[in-house]
Order: sequence, then C-alpha cells, then structure tokens
Amino acid sequence: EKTDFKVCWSIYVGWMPWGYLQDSGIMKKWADKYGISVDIVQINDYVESINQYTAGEYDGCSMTNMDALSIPAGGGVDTTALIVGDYSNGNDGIILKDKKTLADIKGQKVNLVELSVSHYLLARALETVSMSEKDITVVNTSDADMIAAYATPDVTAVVTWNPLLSEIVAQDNATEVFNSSGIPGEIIDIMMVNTETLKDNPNFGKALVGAWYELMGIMSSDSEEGKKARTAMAEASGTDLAGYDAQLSTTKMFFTPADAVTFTAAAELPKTMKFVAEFLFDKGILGEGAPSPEFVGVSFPDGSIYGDKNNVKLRFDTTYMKMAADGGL
Amino acid sequence: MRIINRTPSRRTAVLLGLLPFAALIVSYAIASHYRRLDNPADKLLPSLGDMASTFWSMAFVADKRSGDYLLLGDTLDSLWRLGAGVGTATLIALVLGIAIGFIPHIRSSLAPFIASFSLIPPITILPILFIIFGLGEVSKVVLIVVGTAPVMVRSVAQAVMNIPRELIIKAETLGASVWQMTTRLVLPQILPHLITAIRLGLVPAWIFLISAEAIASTSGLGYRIFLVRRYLAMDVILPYVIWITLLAYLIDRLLLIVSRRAFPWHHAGGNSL
Amino acid sequence: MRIINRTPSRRTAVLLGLLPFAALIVSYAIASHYRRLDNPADKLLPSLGDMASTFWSMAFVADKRSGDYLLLGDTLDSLWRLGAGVGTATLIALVLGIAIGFIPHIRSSLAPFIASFSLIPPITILPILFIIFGLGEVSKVVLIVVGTAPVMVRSVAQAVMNIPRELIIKAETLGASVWQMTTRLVLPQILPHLITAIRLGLVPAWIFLISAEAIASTSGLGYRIFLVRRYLAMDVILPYVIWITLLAYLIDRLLLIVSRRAFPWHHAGGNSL
Amino acid sequence: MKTPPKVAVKNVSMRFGDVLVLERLNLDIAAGTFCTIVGASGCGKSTFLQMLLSNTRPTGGAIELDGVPLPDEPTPERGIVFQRYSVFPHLTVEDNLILASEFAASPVTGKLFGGARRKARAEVRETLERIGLAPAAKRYPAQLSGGMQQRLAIAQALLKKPAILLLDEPFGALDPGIRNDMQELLLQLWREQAMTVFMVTHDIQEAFKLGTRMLVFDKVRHDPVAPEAYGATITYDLRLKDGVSEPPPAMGALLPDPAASV
Amino acid sequence: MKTPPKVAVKNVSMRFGDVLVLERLNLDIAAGTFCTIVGASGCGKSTFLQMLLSNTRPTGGAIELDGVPLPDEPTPERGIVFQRYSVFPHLTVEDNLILASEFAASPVTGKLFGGARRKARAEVRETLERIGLAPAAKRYPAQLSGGMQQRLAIAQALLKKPAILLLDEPFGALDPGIRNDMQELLLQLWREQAMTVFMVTHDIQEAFKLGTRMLVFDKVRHDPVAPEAYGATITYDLRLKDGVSEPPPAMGALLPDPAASV
Ligand SMILES: Nc1ncnc2c1ncn2[C@@H]1O[C@H](COP(=O)(O)OP(=O)(O)OP(=O)(O)O)[C@@H](O)[C@H]1O
Ligand SMILES: Nc1ncnc2c1ncn2[C@@H]1O[C@H](COP(=O)(O)OP(=O)(O)OP(=O)(O)O)[C@@H](O)[C@H]1O
Ligand SMILES: [Mg+2]
Ligand SMILES: [Mg+2]
Repeated sequence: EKTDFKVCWSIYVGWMPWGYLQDSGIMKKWADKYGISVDIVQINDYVESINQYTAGEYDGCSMTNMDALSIPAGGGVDTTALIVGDYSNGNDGIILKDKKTLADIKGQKVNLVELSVSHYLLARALETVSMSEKDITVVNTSDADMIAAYATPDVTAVVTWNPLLSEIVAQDNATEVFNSSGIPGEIIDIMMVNTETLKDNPNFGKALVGAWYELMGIMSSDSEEGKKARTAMAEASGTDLAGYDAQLSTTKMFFTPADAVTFTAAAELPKTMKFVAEFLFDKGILGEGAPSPEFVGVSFPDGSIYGDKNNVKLRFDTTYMKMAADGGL
Repeated sequence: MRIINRTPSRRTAVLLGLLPFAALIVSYAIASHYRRLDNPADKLLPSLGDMASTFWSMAFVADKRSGDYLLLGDTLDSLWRLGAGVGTATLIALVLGIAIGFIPHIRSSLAPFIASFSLIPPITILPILFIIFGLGEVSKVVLIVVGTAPVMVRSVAQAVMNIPRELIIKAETLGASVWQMTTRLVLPQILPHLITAIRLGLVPAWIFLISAEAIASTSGLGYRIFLVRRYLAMDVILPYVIWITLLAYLIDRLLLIVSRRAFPWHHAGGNSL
Repeated sequence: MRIINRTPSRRTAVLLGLLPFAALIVSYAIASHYRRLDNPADKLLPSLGDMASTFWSMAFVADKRSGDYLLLGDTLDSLWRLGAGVGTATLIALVLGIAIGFIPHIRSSLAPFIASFSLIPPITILPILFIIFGLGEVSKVVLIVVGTAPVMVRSVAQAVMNIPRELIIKAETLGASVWQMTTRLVLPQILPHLITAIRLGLVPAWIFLISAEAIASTSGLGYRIFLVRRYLAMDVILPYVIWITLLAYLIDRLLLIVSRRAFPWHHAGGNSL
Repeated sequence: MKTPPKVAVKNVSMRFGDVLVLERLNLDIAAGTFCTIVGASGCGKSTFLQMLLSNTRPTGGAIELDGVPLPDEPTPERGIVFQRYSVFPHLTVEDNLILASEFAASPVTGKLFGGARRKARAEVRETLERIGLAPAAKRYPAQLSGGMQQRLAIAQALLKKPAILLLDEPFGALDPGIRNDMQELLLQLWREQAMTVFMVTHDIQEAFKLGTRMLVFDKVRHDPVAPEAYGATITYDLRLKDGVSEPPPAMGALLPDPAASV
Repeated sequence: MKTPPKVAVKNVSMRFGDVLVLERLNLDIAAGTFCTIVGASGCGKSTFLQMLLSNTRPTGGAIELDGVPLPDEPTPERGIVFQRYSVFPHLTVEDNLILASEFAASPVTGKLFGGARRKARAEVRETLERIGLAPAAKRYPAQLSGGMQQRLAIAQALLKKPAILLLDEPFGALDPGIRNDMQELLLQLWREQAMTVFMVTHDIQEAFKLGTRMLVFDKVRHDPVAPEAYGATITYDLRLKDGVSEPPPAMGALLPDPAASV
C-alpha cells in the first residue's frame, strides 16, 4: 500500500498526452481525487525508460506490446497493460531510396533499430513478399541518427517511425513501400504498469485511466481547448500543430475507453502476440534459458493464455478501461 | 632565414589565426549554397542567414508555449549541471588525489582501482548509474563526475607526487604534522595543477553533459539538440554547437586567467599553447 | 612514524590494491543476491555465475544463427576501428603537432583553430560527419579521430615547444636544415611524448568507438552492448564492459612497455602513477 | 658518568639492493663541531646525511643522538638545507620564515591570521635584515637569485634553532663571490647558535675553510670482479683548528687538486 | 688593404622593451683570440653571446664577421656550448658526435646507414679517446656525469671546426677538479685549431687563466630614478699574456673577491 507513484514516458506521438497531463494539472486533479500522488516523468531515451521501469524505478511506463514482452515480461517483471492507447496505422514504415516496390529490397542493407518494432515490421513485411531476413542485411542504426543516415549515399533502405518517417518520406528520392497500416493493430502503444503495484493500489490505476480519458476527450475535440492541448504536445515534441496532426493521422488513437476495450478484447490480439513472441524467440531475446516462444505467458481479457501458464508475466486487462467506459471513475 | 626562426608580427599572427575560421565559414557557405540549389528545402546545411535568424529567435524571442527564453534557460540549466558535475569531480580529485599522492598506503590501495575505473567507458554502464542515482539531476551530474573525476584524481595525485621530496622533508624538520603539510604545503602547491586538471576535464565533461541531457532531461543545451535532431533541424543544432564551443572556450580562458592571477609563482617562464 | 613516511611492503601493496576490486565484487554479489530474491528473473544485476556462463558462451560457443564466435568477431572489429582511428589521430598529431610546435607561422594560424575545435562535442555534429564520410567504417573511424586528435595535436605541439631552445640552436650550428632538424632532433625527442599522448587519447577513443558503433553498425563491442541494451541483458553488458576495460588496460600497459624499451633515455627517474 | 657524544655512528652500513654503498662507519661527534664531508661523487655522502636526518635508515649498525637512537623520521631538532628545493615556492620570503612558528602555534590550520600573523612577521624582520633579504620580503622565491634563495633556506632552517644542522652542498649552485658571503654568514650563525653542523661539499677548499673536523669518504677495498661488493667508508678523519689547515701529503692523489679552482 | 678583424662589434646596443641591457659596445677581435667575458649577473653577457650567434639581433649597431655583416641565423662557422642542454639526450655519445657529418652527408634523411655509419663512427673514435669518453661511446647523455656531458658538448662543437667558438659558462655546473681538466682540454684544442673563442664565465680566476683578452661588462652610468635607463657596456678590456695575469687594483671593488674560492 503506497500513495506516491511515478510513471515514465518518452517522446512519441501517441504518448505526448502524458506530458500534457502533468503540465496541465489534469493528472494532479485525478490523483488528488483518489488521495494519491502521481509523478509523470519524461525520459528522452525510449529504451532507457523501459529499462528503468523494469529495474523497478517506476510503477508504469509507456511502451509497445513487443517491448513489453521482451524487456519487463522477459525479465520476470509481471506487467499489466493498463491503458491501450493506440496502434500504429502507418506510423512505422519501410522506405526505399530510388526504388518503388517492397520486392526491390532484396539484397539491400536495411538501416533500422535492431530488435525494435521496426525490425518486427520488416519481418512481417518480408513475409508478404515471401522473403525472410536472410535476403537482406540488417544494420543497427540509432533512431536519433536515422535522418542523417538516410542523407548519405550508402544508405538505400530504412525502416523507422514517426516523426522520422515523414521527414524521410518528404525527400524526393524516397518511396514508402510498406507501412504499419499493412499490419493494423500489431504495433500497439500501451501504458504498462507493474501488476503487483496495481493489484495493491487500485486507486493508482483509476487515477491514471481517469486522467488519460479526460484528456482524450479534450484532445480529440476541435475546440479551442483541444487545439491548445495539441499545440502544446506538438511543441513538446519539437514540431508544430500541423506536423503533430499529420503524425496523429497515421496513428489509430483510442480516444474513447470503449474503443480501447473493444480492441483489447478482440480475437486478433492473441494472434498478434503469438507473432511477436515468435519473432522475439527467433531473435534470441526472450532470454538465454527460453526453450520456446511460449516461455513467457501472456494472458488476455477473456482469461485465455498464450504460452506458459505458470509464467504469466504480461497481462492484457480491460478492467480499468471498462470502468472509464462505464463512467465508473 | 629558416622558417623556424621567423616569428610573425602580432598583426600577422591574428590574421593567420582567423584564417582557418574564415575558410571554414566560406566553405560551409559554398557547400550550403550548392545543396540548396539542388533542394531549396535542404535541412542539412541551412544558410548562414537562416541559422542566424533561428538563433536570434531562440535567444531573444520568448517561447510561445512557456514564455521562457529557450537559449537562456537551456544554457543556465546546462551550466548548472556542468558546474555541479565538475565541481564535485574537483572536490573528489582534491581529496582522493592528495590522499593517493601523499599517503603510500592509500596509493597502493586506490591507484590501481582508479586507473582501471578510468578506462571504463561510462556510457556502457549508464543503466546502472540511472538505477542507482535515479533519472533526476543527480544522475546527470554523476555521469559527468564518473566521466571526469578519475582522470582528474590521477593528475592531482601525480602533481602531489611531483612535489620535490626535499620540501616535504623540510616541512617535517620545521615541525609540521601530516595535516599541516597537507593544508600549508601540498594543497597550495597543487592548486594550479588542479586548475589545469579542471581545464582538461572540461572537454569530456561537456560531452557527458550533452549525452546525459539527451537521455533524460527536459531542458538544457543537449536536450534541445536531441529534441530537434529528429527533425534534422540543423538551423538550431549548428548555432547551438557554436554556442557550446564558445561557452567552453570562455570557461577555459577564465580558468587560465584565474590561475595566472592567483598563482603568479606557478606561471613563470615557459611557452605554453 | 607519520603515515606519509610509511611504505607498504610489496605484499601489503598488492593486497591493498586488490581490496577495492574485492569490495566491488562482493557488494555486487550481495546486491544481485537480494534483487534476485525479489525477482529470480531479474535482468539488471545478474548473478556472477550467469554472467560467467553468458560470457563463456559468447566467447567459445559459435552463434546459432551466424556460426561466428561473437566475442571474437566483436573484439576484432572494434580493435580494428580503434586502431585505425587512433592510428590516424596519431599521424595527424605527429604532422600537425610538429608543424605547430616548430614553425611559428603555422602555430599562429592553426593553434587557435584546433583549440576551439577540440572543445566541440563531436556527437553534436554527427550528421555533418555522415554527409562527408558516409555511414560505413570511415565515419566511425573519423568520429574517433575527431574526438581524440585535437588533444593529441596539442600535447605533441607542447612537447615540441618544450624541447630546449639550446638544442635547436646547437643543431643549427651543426649545419642542420629544418627538415633534418625535424627528422633527427624533433621527431625522436617527441616520440615518447607521442606515446604518452596516445595513452591519454585512448580513454576518449574507447568512448567514441562505443558511441560510433551505437550509431550504425553490424558488429563490434559497442554494437553488441547497445543491441542487447534493448532487452536489458546486463549478463552480456557487464562482462563486455569488463572485457573492454581489460583490453584498454592491456593496451595501455603495452604502450608503456614499448615506450620504456624504445626510449630508455626518456624514462629516467621520477615516480609516476 | 661521561656525557654521550652529540652524534654517535656505530658500525653503520648501507646497502641498496646488491650495491653496498657505505660500510663500517664509526664516528663520535661532539656537540658544537662543524663537520665537513668530502668524497668522490656517488660515494654516499648524501646517503649519510639522509641517515642522520632519519630520512633513510641504515641497513646495518645504529646512529645515536645524545645517547639515544635516532627518531625514525625527520624531526625539528635536525635542520636541513639542500642544494635546491629548500624553500617553499608558493610562499613569499617572509611567509617562508614564519612558517615554522605557524606550525607550532596553530595545529589545525597551520596558519596564523590577523594580528598574530603581523606579530610573527615582525619577529622575523631582524632575521631578514641579517640575511639581507628585508627589501625582498614580499617576493616569491622564483623572483630571487640562487644565492638569495639559499640564504633564505638557511635562515628558515636556523629559526627553528635545531641542535644539528645538515647541509648538502648548500653552495654548489652559487657563484664564487656569493659563495664567500654565504660561508661567512654560516660561520657566524654557527658560532652564535652553538650548533653541530654537518656539511657535504664538493669544494675541498671550502671544507678546510669552514670545518673544525673533516671527514673524507672513499672506498678502501676494491674487488675488481664485483666493483659493488665493497662500500665507501671514512678514510680520513681530520680535526682542524678553527681556520685553514693543509691536507696531509698522502691525500694528494685521492682528492681533486686543491689548486684546481685557483 | 688591411684585413678586417675576425669580429667587429660596432656601437651595438640591446633593448628588451623598456629595459636597455647593453649599450655602446665597440670591439675588434683578432682571429685566434681567446676572449673571456666576466661581469655581474644579469648584465648582458649571455645576451652578447646570443648576438654573436645571431640568435638575437642587436636593436642598435652592427656586428661584422670578417668584414661582412653577421648572417641572420646561427650557422656552422660559429660553434656553441651552453651550460646545460648542449648535447642531444636521445642519441648515444658516438651518435652525438657523428651527427654533424650525418647532416652534411645526407640532406634528406639526415642519417647515415650501414657502412657509411660505421665509417663515421670510426672517424670519431680518436676524438672519443681524446676526451676520455671511448668507454662510454654507447651510453646516453643521461648516463653521463655533468663533466662528461660538457666534454661531449665541446667535442661535438669542435668536430665541425668552427672559426668561432662561443661558450656560455660551460663549466659552471662542474666540480673544481673536473673543471680544471676541462680547462686544460679546452686550451689544448684552442691552440690546435686556431679558433677565436668567446667564453662567458662567473669565475674570474678562470677568466684570467684561460683568456688572452678579457672583457668586463658593467654599468657605468646610473640613473637612481630609472635604474633601467642605462645599460651595461665594456668597462675593462684587458689584453693578457698567454697565462695568468693579475687584475689591476681598480677592479677590486667591482669584481667578486678573487680569494673567494681559495
Ligand atoms: N634510493 C636509492 N636506490 C638505489 N641506489 C641509491 C639510492 N640512493 C642512492 N643510491 C646510490 O648510492 C650511491 C651513493 O649516492 P649518494 O647520493 O649518497 O652519493 P653522493 O656521495 O652524495 O654523490 P654526489 O657527490 O654526486 O652527490 C650512488 O651510487 C647512488 O646511485
Ligand atoms: N628575451 C628577453 N626578454 C626580456 N629581457 C631579457 C630577455 N633576455 C634577457 N633579458 C634581460 O636582459 C638582461 C641580461 O640578461 P643575460 O642573460 O644576458 O645576463 P647574463 O649577464 O648572462 O647573466 P647571468 O650571469 O645571470 O647569466 C637580464 O636583466 C635579463 O632579464
Ligand atoms: Mg650528494
Ligand atoms: Mg648568462
């Protein structure tokens, strides 16, 4: 039982509301309501934010479904998907220089952040043209340097996400040959929280969810207030309102809790997680001792479980989002 | 007359010194010009005018969102961290350096460890630093300390060991205790070397400051560069880099002047760069 | 007897030197133990045994996917880059350092530029390096060069300026040309200082190597560390860090031995750390 | 009971690793002796002085001071002046001189402040006048000539009123003229303070001129196969009158030609 | 036509910023003169030598060599030996000696290899014997005593057979005994090679012993308000016989007491 909580987030279109929640005082309002305090901390380096959460420094952290499985869940930290915020619907893409179709990628060096969702996207895309990673060479490239990397002659193919993606696509010689709208609902951005902490402190979950959906309501409206919120988020991410709206357009935000609940409870999610688990296992990052992709168990809202039932470390749970949908907060 | 015997006049020297800077600016302007001929929206090498106007607005136009002057805020935050980091490193260097240089038992026990420790690239153990020190200001300061202190400790210790043994013996015959020797003999004699060590340590300190701010921070010069880097906003990055270089240069000169003023007995004779 | 006058015996000195290492290992083992009590799958502080077995398999078990020995491949690639970078920096330091230290006109024109240049944190101008040098091996080597050469140039130039003027004059009276003085007098006299400069330069060189490999690569020690950082595999990272530190230490000692062998006239007297 | 000699050296030997530097040194020195020490370069004169100072310990034998063994580290009753590095470069002339009284007065900071410092400075004023450094009181050693620095070093050592003063080639770096003045100054101070002085010098003229007793160090035994098997010892121990005396003829071959610098 | 003097110094003066160090120097030196120079510390003796070497240029007046103005930088016809730093620490004794011939023989590498090098080394063997350094031929200067280093420095300068040899306190750092040997060596070499020698020394005995002509530098004019307004000049210019001569009584006050080092 505790009263002070810390969650962390990093700069990404679907997570910018977290920063605004803190700055605008909405979070404080909701925390006060439940008699707790919640500190929302921005961490520039995405991987570092997950590492910190995994190490136990934070009670929650925004991350993708894939990274949740590989880092905290794979590291034995029981983690619950509290708020399923959005999925990438074109926010991640594959770009070829001076080539027009995905099949042309054969034999090229592909620059991407290895073992990230970009890597996953590439693997899924290659399947659609009956290729595998053997047909290309992956070059691990830091996201911060992706744009500059693309500007060099030796880089001919990149996989990345927004806002880097739209910066690169804007160049004359760039063609986006595949993007995450081709695998809708597979790259999901989620606020993950520590299962144990959540179990012991339901108020923590309630405050976060309540605050989040209040802001979703504001943000999705075309009102002055909504614009103001989006402008602030745009600037915090280093762009302007138009740029930020463009990024939002390729992100399937769940502005209402009901949408999020529907998506999380749908039958596609277990399939997606199976893809992801197999991808991670194939890359050898489920841990040294992982004998199969089913090593880490994942539970779903309907009670079904993928993988090892005795080692469930990642839980998709709609309880709190449902409370929000039902107006119960 | 051989070229090594010819010394340029003061005016020639200044002109010669400006030459490479001018060459850099001109070649940048040309490269930028041709890139923008190809693609007028090129972001990589913005024109000098663009950079100037961006810099101007970051420096003198209050940010719409927060009402702050971004450059000022970033600079103050970064300088604060740099100062805290280098200050802490200096203190550590002073205490450990004197102990290691002066007391053989401490030297035996700590010198090998610090020598090894100074070889660890700090960025590789960042996650551990962040876990131990959190992600707040402390961890940024600690990263600077970890990156600069070992080398500074080493050079202070070496400076202590370079104090002629004769002076230590002399102090003993004058009845000084170890503590008195430390405060009256060792400390004042190594202070100028400490300043040299700080000046040398500032180069990595800036690098670690920028790295730390790029990982976890919401303000500072490194944060700003990190933030706009994903949009390849070189019109912000390049002026920031120049600004950082200028700050670093000014701090370096300031320390040199302080040293010359405070320790006239140390700066006698000998050309230095 | 005052503590400063007591010297530990050889055996005591070795034991004292091992103490902090032992303390580090023990405190790590304890911390790791307690973390794993909480969460047996904890990734942050793996047990010493886990690290050893992971390291063993990286070193001696061929990788399932590629059939390579990962540690060997990473080490060779990194050492190659480090060697190329530091080698280039050394060459630059030698040529520019001698020119700046020996010829006043070149000193006037280049010294201020290099002093300013050395203050630029290289990571901030990465995009520009990419444009000029591409994204392949060259840019990694260049990053190392940019990060280490300015300081090395400076210390070589200072070493040249520290050659007693009397020796230069003497050479002139023996009929030496500038070129002959450079090859027979200046070069041999600064070589030991060059080795010192290399040893000092290796510390930042490792840091820039790791950074460069984090940017875009498919192998190398830094690559591996940053790759596995994506899933917090400290059981790989920590042994790699120790391995890097060990390599750095060995190279440092090697250079010291080379210097002692090659320049006996330089290593006379004086305690050094 | 007979009073013990001021300094008693009892069968002292010194070995660095395999090299035997000094052996079979036996010596009693009465209080008030001005003992000059000469000998070839590298024969162990400085080493002998270091032992008297307790800065190194003999590997064999023992040295006694007033009948008790030497303390095991340098103490204020034995003052020292080296050829170089004898004054503190970061202190002005007068601050060099008040340093010893600062150490004594202030165990924690080792420093006097305000009135106490002014008083201490006033107290050394007379000494400054004596050694002719009053006009240079505020200068740093680097701003003094070599002779001025050595005068300061001697004054600094003497202000502590040591029973024994050790001097290791104190005037080696000085010009002949200045050297002469310094010798006079030293003799005068020695007479006034009734110290026991040990002075190593390369200049045999100086050794005769100043000493009341002169020790010559040399190797007497040579092993042509292992030149390092035997060490130097005291080959001549001359009691001189106050003033100049001539070396015995036998020494002619051994010592540098006294006419050398004439 | 009368042959010009070897060295002619014409109304030379030297000023560093506001400080006038030397003024109104006028001097003709015949070939083969052994010219010793004495004077108080800081009066400009080294500066004068630096000017003769073309290492600094006089701010007034001119110096001529065989009737033509001095070259504007050091050249091989004028050899130099300083008090310190006169030999190359990174070369062995014999390599220090063959260096000049290497410079002459090999403009590009400045180095001889194989047979040529063996030949050059053989050629300096005799010189090595003369200066008593043959057993030390393979040693580095740091492994030599001060006297051995200075012998090497003089030999190195002389091998180039300079018309003029400049010496700035060459024996200042040596013991009296070694000093005497060195003086003999120098005199002998001077006679053999018929050089013109300029030697600065602090030791007036040495100046009388070695010189055929002795110059005393001193300030003659003093401005009590601005002590730097006037520089030193040549106050005594004594032609000495070959051998020792006595200073005139008037010089007694001016110079360090000659008895000082006796
Ligand atoms: N710490 C040491 N380790 C090994 N050898 C030493 C040490 N100190 C002195 N020696 C050796 O002992 C010998 C005597 O040295 P010392 O300095 O006492 O001679 P010295 O008579 O003072 O000579 P000089 O007249 O040149 O000053 C020398 O051969 C020296 O190499
Ligand atoms: N480069 C310089 N700049 C300014 N002043 C100088 C310079 N070189 C020499 N001096 C001054 O010129 C004066 C004469 O110096 P110099 O070295 O010639 O004296 P010296 O007669 O050789 O003295 P010493 O006997 O101590 O060697 C000194 O006061 C010195 O401070
Ligand atoms: Mg000695
Ligand atoms: Mg001089």
